[in-house]
Amino acid sequence: MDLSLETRTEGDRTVVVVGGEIDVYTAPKLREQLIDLVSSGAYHLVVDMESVDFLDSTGLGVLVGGLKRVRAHEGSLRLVCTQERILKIFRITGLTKVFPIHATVDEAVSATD
Amino acid sequence: MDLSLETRTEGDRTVVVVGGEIDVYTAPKLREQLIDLVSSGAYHLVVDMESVDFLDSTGLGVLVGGLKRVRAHEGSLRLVCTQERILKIFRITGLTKVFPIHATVDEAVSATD
Amino acid sequence: MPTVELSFTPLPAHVRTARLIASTVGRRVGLDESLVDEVRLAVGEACARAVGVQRSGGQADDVVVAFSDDDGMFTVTVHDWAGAGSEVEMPDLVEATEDLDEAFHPGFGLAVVSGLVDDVEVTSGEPGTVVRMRWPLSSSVSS
Amino acid sequence: MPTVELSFTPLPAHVRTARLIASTVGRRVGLDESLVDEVRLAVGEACARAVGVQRSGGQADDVVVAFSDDDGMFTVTVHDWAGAGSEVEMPDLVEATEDLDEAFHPGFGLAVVSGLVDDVEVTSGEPGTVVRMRWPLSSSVSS
Ligand SMILES: Nc1ncnc2c1ncn2[C@@H]1O[C@H](COP(=O)(O)OP(=O)(O)O)[C@@H](O)[C@H]1O
Ligand SMILES: Nc1ncnc2c1ncn2[C@@H]1O[C@H](COP(=O)(O)OP(=O)(O)O)[C@@H](O)[C@H]1O
Repeated sequence: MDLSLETRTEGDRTVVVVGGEIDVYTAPKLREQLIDLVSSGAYHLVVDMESVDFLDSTGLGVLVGGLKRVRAHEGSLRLVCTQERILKIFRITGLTKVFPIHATVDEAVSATD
Repeated sequence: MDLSLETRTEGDRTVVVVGGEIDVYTAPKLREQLIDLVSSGAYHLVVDMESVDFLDSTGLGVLVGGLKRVRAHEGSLRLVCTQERILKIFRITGLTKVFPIHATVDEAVSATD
Repeated sequence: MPTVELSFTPLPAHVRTARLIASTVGRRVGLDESLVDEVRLAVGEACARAVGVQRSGGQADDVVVAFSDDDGMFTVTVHDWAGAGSEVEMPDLVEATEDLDEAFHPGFGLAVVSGLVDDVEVTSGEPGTVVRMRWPLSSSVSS
Repeated sequence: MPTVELSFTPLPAHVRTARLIASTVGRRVGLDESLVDEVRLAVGEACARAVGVQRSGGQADDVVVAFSDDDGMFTVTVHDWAGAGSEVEMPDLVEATEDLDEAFHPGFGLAVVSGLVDDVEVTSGEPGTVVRMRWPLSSSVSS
């Protein structure tokens, strides 16, 4: 399955809804999307991963890259994910300590910590 | 997907409902079923192929083998199939001239030609 | 140079794997969806035949399937190592039917292949038979 | 002797094919369903790494993935030909994060592999790196 990307604004946050597989083949598309958003001034991103079927380390690398970019502008990058198989990959790599991970988009959008 | 087989009797006919893939890997199972039926005295067979997703030449070979067996007992082997992709394989191999092919199980069960 | 090459011990279960790969790789190189089914069936037939001739000859070497896309064509070749003499005739199936048993018959699958695929070439010799099939690609999505 | 062997030109699209084959072959040899996801991810990571190191080294030879089941184990090896010196350290990712860019980083994928898979062995040298992963089979359905 291929990657799908949808973007919408909620207040000062930009929500990116990702679906399908984020892997070595599709990750460049997600990277472009994140770069475009930051270039256009969106520094507070919420990436909704609830419809992601597959995530590999290339995908993780793109998310980490996105985090670096928004941080350069005092921004934030929050993830929405409750899928155990996806969360496991963040845990294995220690990235649960790097990304704020929320159970719902609402929670992520209203988070300020 | 694997092969599924179900057998029932309708009058003097025995209907074998086949589902899934009939290929080099699963065809032996269908062959056994046909041999068992003929051994137990069922010589008028209707093979319902409407739920078959895939058929290869090994599957054709098993059907031809079944036909030979029932013919040895003055029996019949009729097929039920309306799927174009499956019919195509019978046409390519000229087997449409060998097997009576019906659009419904009812038609096959009542056929006497 | 083949884009993807698969080799497998001559077992029926692996023919299914080869079919699955044929449709996946075919789609990926941009094969028209209407041809995917044909490719899957044809590759399966060629592999089933290769598995069959190697098993009946007691030849345990891996069957090799190579997929490539060049010059707007998707090419699949299936190699067996059963030596020259593994039958490659394509029988007239309608004529043959009365004699035909469900026993393995290598020509049967090739007849299906040649009936399905417009561009097919079968070369028999040492170390075995090569079945080469080609399909046109409507577009080159990726390679 | 490998049951199924796949080789492919080092392109990201083929990593997906390798993943698909990993889960198909794994299921076929009787891998527990709960492990299929892990195998798919681990094989994908190892292949993505191999594709990455070969591409960055300009090495166009085929990446080779071999699947076999022996002695109740499902073994997958992934070979690249990038030569000795293609990094194989598995970085502490939490420490590394501040420096980490989305740029290709071969150690990242291996860290995921070693975190996921209990039985993994990475051998680096000439002509390249071999990642060998093994999983127990609950049953031997077919081979
Ligand atoms: N030849 C094939 N064509 C399409 N899908 C396949 C093929 N082989 C395997 N698969 C996929 O792999 C999955 C596992 O196959 P499996 O159910 O283990 O087959 P079997 O029961 O014959 O061993 C199937 O659900 C199917 O989606
Ligand atoms: N790595 C994979 N894992 C599972 N399924 C796959 C994989 N690669 C391909 N497929 C199957 O092959 C089909 C065709 O893939 P495709 O849509 O062409 O991918 P893409 O759009 O990335 O080229 C998909 O629908 C999917 O079922």
